[in-house]
Amino acid sequence: MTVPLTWYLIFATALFSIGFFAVLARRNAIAVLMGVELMLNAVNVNLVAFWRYLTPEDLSGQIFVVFVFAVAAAEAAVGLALMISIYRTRKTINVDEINELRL
Amino acid sequence: MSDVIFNLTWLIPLPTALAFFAIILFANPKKRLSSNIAIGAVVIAWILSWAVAITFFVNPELTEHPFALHVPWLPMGGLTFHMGVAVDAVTAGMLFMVGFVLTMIFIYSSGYMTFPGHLDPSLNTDGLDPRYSRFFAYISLFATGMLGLVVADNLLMLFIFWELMGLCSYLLIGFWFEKSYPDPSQITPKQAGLKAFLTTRVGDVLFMMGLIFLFIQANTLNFQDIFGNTAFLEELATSTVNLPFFGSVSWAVLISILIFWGAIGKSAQFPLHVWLPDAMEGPTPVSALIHAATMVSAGVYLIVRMSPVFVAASEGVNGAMTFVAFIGAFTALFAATIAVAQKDIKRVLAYSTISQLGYMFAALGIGAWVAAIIHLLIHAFFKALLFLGSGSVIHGVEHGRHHAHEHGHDDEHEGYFDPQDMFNMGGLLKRMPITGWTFIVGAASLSAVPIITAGFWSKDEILAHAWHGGHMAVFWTLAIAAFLTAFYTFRQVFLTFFGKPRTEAAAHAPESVRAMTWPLIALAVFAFAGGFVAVPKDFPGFGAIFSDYMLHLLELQGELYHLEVAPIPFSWTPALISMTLALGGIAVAWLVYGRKPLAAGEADPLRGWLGPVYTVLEHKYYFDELYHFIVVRPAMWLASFFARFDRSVIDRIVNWVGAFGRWLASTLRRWFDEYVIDGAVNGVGLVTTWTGAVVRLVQTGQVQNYLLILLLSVVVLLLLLPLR
Amino acid sequence: MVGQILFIIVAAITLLMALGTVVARNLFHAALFLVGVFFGIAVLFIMLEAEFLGAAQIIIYIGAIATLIVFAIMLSKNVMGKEAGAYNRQWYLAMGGVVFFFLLMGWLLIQMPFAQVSAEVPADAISQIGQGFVGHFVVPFEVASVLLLVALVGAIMLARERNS
Amino acid sequence: MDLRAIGESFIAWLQGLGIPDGWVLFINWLVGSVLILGLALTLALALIWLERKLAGRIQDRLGPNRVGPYGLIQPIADALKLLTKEDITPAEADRITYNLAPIIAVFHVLMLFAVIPFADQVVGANINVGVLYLMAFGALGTMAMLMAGWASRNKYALLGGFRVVAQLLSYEIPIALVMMIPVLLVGSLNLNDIASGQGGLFGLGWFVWIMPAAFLLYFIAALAEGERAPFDLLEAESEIVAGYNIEYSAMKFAWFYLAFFLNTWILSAIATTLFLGGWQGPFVDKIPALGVVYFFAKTFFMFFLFAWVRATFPRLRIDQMMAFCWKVLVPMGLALLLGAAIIVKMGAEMSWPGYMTNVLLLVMNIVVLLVMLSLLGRYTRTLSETKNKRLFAPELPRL
Repeated sequence: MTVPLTWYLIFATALFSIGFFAVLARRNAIAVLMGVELMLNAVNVNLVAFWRYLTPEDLSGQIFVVFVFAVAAAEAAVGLALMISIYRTRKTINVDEINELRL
Repeated sequence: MSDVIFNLTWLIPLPTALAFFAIILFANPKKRLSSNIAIGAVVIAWILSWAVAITFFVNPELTEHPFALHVPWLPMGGLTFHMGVAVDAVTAGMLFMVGFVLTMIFIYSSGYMTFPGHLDPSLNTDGLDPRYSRFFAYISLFATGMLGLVVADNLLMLFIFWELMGLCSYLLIGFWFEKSYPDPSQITPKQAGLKAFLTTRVGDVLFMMGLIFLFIQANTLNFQDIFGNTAFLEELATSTVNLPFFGSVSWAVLISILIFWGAIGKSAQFPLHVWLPDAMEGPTPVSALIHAATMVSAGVYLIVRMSPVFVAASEGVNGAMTFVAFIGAFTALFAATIAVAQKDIKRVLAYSTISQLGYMFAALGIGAWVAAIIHLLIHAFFKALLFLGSGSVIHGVEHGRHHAHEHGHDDEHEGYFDPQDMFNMGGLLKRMPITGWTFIVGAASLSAVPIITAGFWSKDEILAHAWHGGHMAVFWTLAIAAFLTAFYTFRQVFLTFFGKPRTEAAAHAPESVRAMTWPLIALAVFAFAGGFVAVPKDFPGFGAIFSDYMLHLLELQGELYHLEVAPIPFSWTPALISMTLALGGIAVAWLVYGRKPLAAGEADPLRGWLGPVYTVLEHKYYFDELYHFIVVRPAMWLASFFARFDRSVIDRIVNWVGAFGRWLASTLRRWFDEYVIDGAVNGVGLVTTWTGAVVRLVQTGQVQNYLLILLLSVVVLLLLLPLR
Repeated sequence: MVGQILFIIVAAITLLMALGTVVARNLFHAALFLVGVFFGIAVLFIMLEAEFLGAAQIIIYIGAIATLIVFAIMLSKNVMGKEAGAYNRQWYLAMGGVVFFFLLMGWLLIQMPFAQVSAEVPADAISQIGQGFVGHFVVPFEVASVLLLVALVGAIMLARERNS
Repeated sequence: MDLRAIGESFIAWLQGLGIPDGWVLFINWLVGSVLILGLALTLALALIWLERKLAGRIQDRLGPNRVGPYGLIQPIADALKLLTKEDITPAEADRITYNLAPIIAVFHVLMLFAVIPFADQVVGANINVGVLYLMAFGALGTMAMLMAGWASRNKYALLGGFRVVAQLLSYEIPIALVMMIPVLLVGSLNLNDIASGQGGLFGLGWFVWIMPAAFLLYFIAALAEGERAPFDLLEAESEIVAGYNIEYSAMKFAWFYLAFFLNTWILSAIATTLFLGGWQGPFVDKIPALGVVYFFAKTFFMFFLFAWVRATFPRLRIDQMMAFCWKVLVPMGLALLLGAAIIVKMGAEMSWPGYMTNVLLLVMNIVVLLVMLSLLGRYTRTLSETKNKRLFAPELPRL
């Protein structure tokens, strides 16, 4: 417990920001997905750190992390399947080339 | 153990409800399957209700702590309606009766609902009614309503089930809605259903007003919360409200009278009695089930339930109870007189039902609610028996008519043959022995043949209460009614079962199928022996054998609700009077109809002796005509007046406005259209185009742009955070 | 003290790996860096005395998600070629926004007081987590299982060859 | 002769030298790691010899017999040969990844050694999530092979990589399911606890007796996880010419080779720990050092089984391999886990005697096994019927 909680939080913020940058700036959809995974991991670090430092008796923090795992796994599976599907039809998975929703 | 069984109480209305949905949704095309589902469900309900009832009976100490179970249902602001069940002595008694009677009638129906004579025989495929499944669905739903009403622990649920029964009653009275009669003045099932529904509606609206007032006052509709709370009842009795025309009355009186109107409607008491005789247009099991044994007695049940409020209502101003007693006693006599001059076998029983319900209300009015509930239970048994017996007779006569028709002995020279007319019957005891003897048992019970019949004990209890309480007017009214009851009942018996057959149809009537006769026998046992629960303790001989069990149980319950139920000492005078009247009525009936049976086509001898009175009675004191005159006609007149007003005044104004509008429009149209409308439309179009062109730049279709905007917005929000 | 040094080392490596994930032009390398990040976070979990989560992190993220990502890269990219133009046109804006966001959040976090408690982790933490799943959190747990099932079916449906 | 005591006396001796506590701990760990590493590498040599010899015997050959007595020095000679060969890296290869892959491959196996209990309390790291740890580092192996397959810039290697993902990821599911069953029975994820939970006279408490189907399932899935015949599709020489490690040569290939044998041995060790009672055996409570003997004996027996299977069974087709996993092993694993969970929970709730639970578990296992076998039997019957009906069946019934 020698590490202050704030360090973990700042670490998580940095990780989150890096991940967010990937989401915002990478062209490849898989890279974007990796950014999302980074963000989710940052959240997990926060959850565990808060659990450890604020409520070690109540394990809800850890349980939530497991739910995030489940969501991340589902997201990865469906997201990657979508990408493969898109790649088949469009021969690209660059996010800035996929703008079907524009008017 | 008892708790385990009581926890099953809430299941009681469930099987029949499920049966309703199962039949409506899935089993409709399969008729036999439908009836089997319905009978199976009602048998389960019967077993459950008897389990609960008998558990209660063998544990009298439970009366001190009635079982109750409820869950939150409707949260309404600060209050929550609870949905729940409760079991006390009254509920247990009702469950005992309702479960059994329902089952008997369901079984009976499976035999009765064969193909009716008025329908085109070419529709007939399997000898069953074309809407056989639907019939069982309806009566299943009805059974749900009745069982739910009995086990409900609050007035709101009671009201819901009450209305559910009303709906079923409407549907079942008009079950043969395509039926019509050559005589246009005779009411058809469709009209009868409508009439029943609308008439009871009057009572139900007032009932609901009563409920609303009670809820405003009590903030709850739970029975135990209201009746166990003496302080509240005290307050209800003392706080007053000013009404137009009536002046200042206590809340208790207002609420009681309003709720009593609900009972008047449901139990067909004067002046809302007109629907019940016409309800006989429904199939006979329906008449037995709904319009004799269960639904109409729900009114009595309601007043029994509400007794603490009624007692509170009669504390200050002696209004509510007297009103109940008056209505009850009056109806008892009034309906009995009408019954004397009816010739339709079911209508006699219908008026008899009204009369007997009047008895119960009279008993309630004089505070003898224990006697009322016992009479209610016993009446249900023998009246169901009588109705089922009459159904069996009608069925037999119809079959006999078909039989005679096929063999060329046609007696339809008048065109229309009424299989319910007692003057078309006679001598049926030989043709239909089981129906006949069970009917006679029921008739004896209804006529209160002393000592041996159940009806005697319960009726005697009421009379004894009236005598002992010094309510002489009530006593004598009821006593005369008892005489008339015995008379018309045995008039019916003699006309139907004795003498020689007056028509070919009656001569060829066969005994009914076993599905119909067995319920008759089962009910006959109860109609005969059920009364021994009500034998007064100090009646010579019998009282010692039968230990007054039901009375005891109900008295315990009365104490719980702070009702005075001091057992009355047995006294010979009223008992002897009642015995004399009953036997006298039977004797007179024998003298008139039994000694010398009527021949075919012979008129009722009473007509000659009573003259115009008979005509009045035959026309039910012209109440239908009166209502037609004071309610229906004004309503129709008002409607046609408004229609004329609409056409001549409103329409003209509207037309004038329209014409003016058209003139104005044609004048202004060109100018307005060109400059304002076109301008606005074009302007909107231009603005939309321009805005779209600008806003379009934002929508790039690229997720990452949107996300960037999101990020920047979050950053701005975070920056605004310290400024807050 | 040792813990702090350890934390700084692990955190620095993890963040560098994360930067690598974002910066690497070669997607496969990015994925490998991502595996490094996951591993670093598993270490952090163990440092936070959440051993269960550490192991689960490795199983799920490295064993399943990273493998899936690599698999998808293999299936969807020209495996042998390099990617041209890793970033879109708004990358400098995104960079600025993200850096600003990080500074802002960091500033806020430093300001923020937390009511820390220094209690030991319960000895039966793992069984408590298990009981949490079938007890208080049973509904989310079931929903998560349904979600995974739906994801499974959906992924199969999406990635299936249409004409076969 | 308590092995634990040796470690403790070693620590005490270090402390007696006046070394600060932190350093004592560090030295202790260091020594332990070196010991385990040494053990692992030595083991590998023995295993290679053993497997070759066994395969030879089974296939009616002599096996290695030239270098040293019974060819015992043969693995060392092979290692020396590999060390001296030219280390080739393809020109187009992704260098970092290419070089990293064999390191990770060995690393993940060696990491697994850390939690294996060789005797009571003789564990590298006695962590309380041992079983999860095994699965976690087992999953890392997939990554290593995937990296190797991708980095080689070779079509066959890439195909091998695809097969790695398909096979290892699929078989991780039944193996994880079945590894959870001993955890359920003992109520702990700690491997040492699981081993000590299988006490009893003459090995009657081993879980293999009460969960034979689970053990069988584990064995089959472990064959696939260990890339061994009949599931060695990852390197199938006749199909994709050795798969992901096609481009590797010399020392880097040796790393993969090492990882392969150690992996098999670790899988045997896990089987021993989870199902065969680990270090349990007669008199082990009197003489704890016997535990090591028992442990190694059982593990080598398991290894022998693996070698036996490898030497006798032909290779499966890839669709058969996948179908077998998803349509046979996974449902069976689920059924076993569910059944075990229900029975254990009921036993705990109704406080049955222990043997009752065990008997029920055994019955459940046998039932699951029989159902599975009957389904498989029906499938093969339809298969043969179809074949009989039409000689050139265009499409086989799907499993």
